[in-house]
Amino acid sequence: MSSELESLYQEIILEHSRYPRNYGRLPQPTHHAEGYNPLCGDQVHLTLQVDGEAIRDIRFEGQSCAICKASASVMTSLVKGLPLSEVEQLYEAFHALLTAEEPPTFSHIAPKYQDYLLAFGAVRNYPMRVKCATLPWHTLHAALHESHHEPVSTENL
Amino acid sequence: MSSELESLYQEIILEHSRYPRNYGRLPQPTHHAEGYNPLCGDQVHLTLQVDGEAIRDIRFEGQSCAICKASASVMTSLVKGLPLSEVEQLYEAFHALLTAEEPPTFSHIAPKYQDYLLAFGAVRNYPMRVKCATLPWHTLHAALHESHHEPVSTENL
Amino acid sequence: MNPTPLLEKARQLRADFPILSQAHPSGRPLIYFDNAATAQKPRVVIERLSAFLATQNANIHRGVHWLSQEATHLYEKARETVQHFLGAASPEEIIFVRGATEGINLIAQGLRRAYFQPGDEIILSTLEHHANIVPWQLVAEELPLRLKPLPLTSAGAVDVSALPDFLSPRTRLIAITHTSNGLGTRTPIEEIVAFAKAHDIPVLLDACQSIVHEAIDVQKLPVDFLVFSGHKLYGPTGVGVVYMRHPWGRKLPPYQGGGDMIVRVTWEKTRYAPPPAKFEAGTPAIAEAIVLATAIHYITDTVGYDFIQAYEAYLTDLAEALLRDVPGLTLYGTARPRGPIWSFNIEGIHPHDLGTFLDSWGIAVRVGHHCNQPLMDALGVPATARLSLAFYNLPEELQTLQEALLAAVEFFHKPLPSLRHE
Amino acid sequence: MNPTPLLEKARQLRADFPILSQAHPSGRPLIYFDNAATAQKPRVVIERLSAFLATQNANIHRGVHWLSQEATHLYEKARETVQHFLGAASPEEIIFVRGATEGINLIAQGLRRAYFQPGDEIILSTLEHHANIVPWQLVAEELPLRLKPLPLTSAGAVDVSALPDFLSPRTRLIAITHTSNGLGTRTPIEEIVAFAKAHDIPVLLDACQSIVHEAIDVQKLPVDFLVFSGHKLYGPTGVGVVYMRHPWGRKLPPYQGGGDMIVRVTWEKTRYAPPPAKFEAGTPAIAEAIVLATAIHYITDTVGYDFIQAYEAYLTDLAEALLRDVPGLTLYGTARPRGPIWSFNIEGIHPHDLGTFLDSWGIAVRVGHHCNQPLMDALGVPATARLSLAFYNLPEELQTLQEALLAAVEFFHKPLPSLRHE
Ligand SMILES: Cc1ncc(COP(=O)(O)O)c(C=O)c1O
Ligand SMILES: Cc1ncc(COP(=O)(O)O)c(C=O)c1O
Repeated sequence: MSSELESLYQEIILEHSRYPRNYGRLPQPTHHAEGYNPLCGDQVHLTLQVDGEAIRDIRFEGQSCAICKASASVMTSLVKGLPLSEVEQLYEAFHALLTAEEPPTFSHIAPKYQDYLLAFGAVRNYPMRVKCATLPWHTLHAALHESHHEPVSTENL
Repeated sequence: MSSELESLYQEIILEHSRYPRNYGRLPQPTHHAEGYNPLCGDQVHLTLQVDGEAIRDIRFEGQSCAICKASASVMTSLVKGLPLSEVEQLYEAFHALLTAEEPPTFSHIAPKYQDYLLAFGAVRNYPMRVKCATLPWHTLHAALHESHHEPVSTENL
Repeated sequence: MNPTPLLEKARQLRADFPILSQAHPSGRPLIYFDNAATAQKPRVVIERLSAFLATQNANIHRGVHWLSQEATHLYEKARETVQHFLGAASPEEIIFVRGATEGINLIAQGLRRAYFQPGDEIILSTLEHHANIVPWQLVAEELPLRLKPLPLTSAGAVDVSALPDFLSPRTRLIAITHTSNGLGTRTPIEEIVAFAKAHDIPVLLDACQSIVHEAIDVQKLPVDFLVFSGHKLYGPTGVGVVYMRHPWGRKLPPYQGGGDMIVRVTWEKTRYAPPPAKFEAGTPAIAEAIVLATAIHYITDTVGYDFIQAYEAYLTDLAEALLRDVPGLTLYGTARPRGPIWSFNIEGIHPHDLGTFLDSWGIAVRVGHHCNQPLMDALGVPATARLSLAFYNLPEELQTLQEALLAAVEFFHKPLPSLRHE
Repeated sequence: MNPTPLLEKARQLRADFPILSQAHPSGRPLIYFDNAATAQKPRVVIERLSAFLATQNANIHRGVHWLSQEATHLYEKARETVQHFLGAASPEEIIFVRGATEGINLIAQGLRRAYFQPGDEIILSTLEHHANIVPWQLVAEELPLRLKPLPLTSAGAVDVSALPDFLSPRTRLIAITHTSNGLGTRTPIEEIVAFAKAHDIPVLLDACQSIVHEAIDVQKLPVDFLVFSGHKLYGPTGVGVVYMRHPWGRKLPPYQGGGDMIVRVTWEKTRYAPPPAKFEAGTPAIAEAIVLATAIHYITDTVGYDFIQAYEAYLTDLAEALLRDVPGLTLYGTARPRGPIWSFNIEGIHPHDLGTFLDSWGIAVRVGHHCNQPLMDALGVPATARLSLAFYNLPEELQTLQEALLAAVEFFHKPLPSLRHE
């Protein structure tokens, strides 16, 4: 087994993809969005309960690869209960982790989140898989910030 | 001066292109056709007086290169007064001279015509010029055999 | 069948493909099983392309100078090579395009302007590539038209028995794939063409995936239109072919406007050239068309369709046996006859993850929907992994694939230390 | 100006072009003066193409395997190279097509479906290439549209003073050539763009013949659409570029349907991808696009537009002086600024004969209408001979051209022994 592959599919990722948290749909969401990666067929559907300035509850559903599913599972776990401003910070940190020229240091992110985010660090070495990991986050961003009818596609991003 | 070029532009050809015979238009033609080579802009307009089974009179007009003009001049000179069956024979002989795998022997063509036809023999070594020499002949063929409104184009041939 | 002579020839031919002797970044040998996406190029093709550019390059059709005459001659000879390759009646029936996709769009737009009436119907099939769906949808949006996809048998072949039910007085075209790029199953095209002829309906054949595995003769298989892509036939990218049976080329209007497709342009009125020039506006992919002819000669003369058929039949049996031995593996579409292309999934492993896993073994397979979303919908899966072979693939590569698949099962199903479930 | 350093650099660069060191079949050195038809390829371009095919070839966008990732990366990097070359705001504005002809057709069909109304007007010019006439005529046939060609000045430049008269409330596009492929004259495009902006009319620029001689920055010259062909810019055939300023790419519908230009295909409804994917259906000219980037780097980094401008200005003065010395020679279109392209005729010699004559001297010029029939009609000639230079042409080649032209005058005007006039 290549050790590169072990670092891509870390146990956190395999575990979350096998036993996804927050899987399903909220019955009466205040926000929702659908994300789609036309290249591989990954699909994520998010439903949220946003109350005042924080995400009270969140669920995801959809067919997707292990990276995408684990990312959605970890993301929903992290943002549930979080103020929107912190959600935005995590979104940016995650995006930078996978795509920035220099990976970020995460010094401003609470340590309890860091391990979860960093588990996805090796994805940056697999350019065709970056979109798998970022799709849930883009979809979350769209659910919170856009009032559109078309699903988010990673092609738009 | 390259001797190849001398054999392409034989004196018969230069002379006929400089002093074309049968240049102009018949006032009341029984047949006419227009030929056009879109690649170089050569244009030939033929007017004929066909009476019974022979070409009584023929004129050509048009802007064209030396090869095409000489070919039209020689052709009109040769076919004027000729029975249609012999015209057909000359048409085929000329075509074969320029395009057949093996150039024809012309044994069945009256000797008085042979020099004129053979003057165009070197054109076969200039593939892009073959259409210049054959355009008047194709146009003649079209005038006699087709009842169409579109001009002949060497692209159709 | 004794495979030894076949194997020897395959090994020899493989040496013609420089890319195949390269190592994968993992250090393992490269195993290229993505042939249905694009084929690798033999040395003769690569060298012919260089030679043309280094010694013969010129624009065509409009020059009396030496290089231009040579290039024109080579380009038109390439057209004749394709003509003879397909058994077409004349070079006029051969149009060079970018690829099958452009080819179908060219035909679709021509039919839109000169043939279809609003409300007309086209019969297609469930296994069409997007290239044989979306161009018709674009036309349908303007006219409208109705698209009727034939269903599949449970083994993944086009179900021709449905054809009479699909026929209506408005049926004006059957546009269908010869061999499925997703499943590898081969459409019973002979029956379809006979049916179409009996009802005077023209047929468009998408031969992208068939012509790389079998010879096609448009006299024996009298379709009206046929398309294929050069890059899948061991030739360059940027070139493909439309076969357009006479007199369709006379009836259809031009596709693109520009140089070379005209007889006379004035601001008031423009007269178009006859086919094939009519359909080849502007400077075509000159070098690519010329080198496509080299690729065709390589396939017909050096490789030979007899060899391709025999050797690929051997690989096909082997591949299916090896795949069937992998626990949890589902093969989609097992009908025969077929080309050496298979879609499959392994239980509990998303094809995307499988693709990355196999890549770490140096194995290139395609994963995704293969431009076959309606087929994926019909199969009820979002994506599959696809194995597609060429005559340069070797049995030991298939063995390695099986090993890797077994390793993938182990890797993705390995027991995990219990993490806290937050 | 001291031309010596320029000449030294030109001689060095010339060595990069293998085809130029070849002898013509006549035994004379090949003199290639048909650069406006297509440019020759430097060794780096030929070698990059071979290297891609021999070591990196794969289909793009849909693979997670190594080769496919690499090829995708290279293809998208080529798009970024073109983006920076043109100063475009984002790679989304860059669409790969077969060439300028397809580019204009793509834009014309998009505008037909989403922008033009029957009766709308397009302003063009008398010197347009057929590629910027016939696509509009095809659209005009369906809608209809009115095409209004601006006249030329007596020196052969587009007469911009006519612009206000040509404007009407129905004017919806100005589609115009930057540098004439027939005459070499450069359109005062800055004025035209300013006029168009003031009247809110989009501009399409045919940059085929300008971009090979001068740098273009779409921020400084804010056109809406721009097209050029790779093969004229020292790159491969089969690839060209459309620059489509944001948000036109969002507004226009797709051109061709097929793989890669979709987000989701179902039989009922298909959603298209955003630009540039929306306009690139099917497998593109992958190798060619990647190698076009190599050609662009060669031009901008190795040759340099400063050098091109300075050296070609020197050749321009020389060429005009030499041509003017040939008795009976008429130069059409002498306006400046210009590119190093000239149309001319010699009294009593048809250009077609002149072309054959020059070819026997090893000299390649183009003769004919140059896909400029409306321009030829305006000049009142059926055809011309055309000299077009590149930075690898040398002054001694121009001297030889003059010698050959003088010999042609002698040959075609030689006294003939009197033949019997039958
Ligand atoms: C000014 C101009 N526009 C358009 C074209 C068409 O280019 P292509 O034939 O490469 O599509 C050309 C080249 O012939 C040209 O010179
Ligand atoms: C069956 C089939 N049709 C059409 C196409 C489209 O070919 P291209 O992308 O070369 O235009 C493909 C290849 O992807 C194919 O497999």
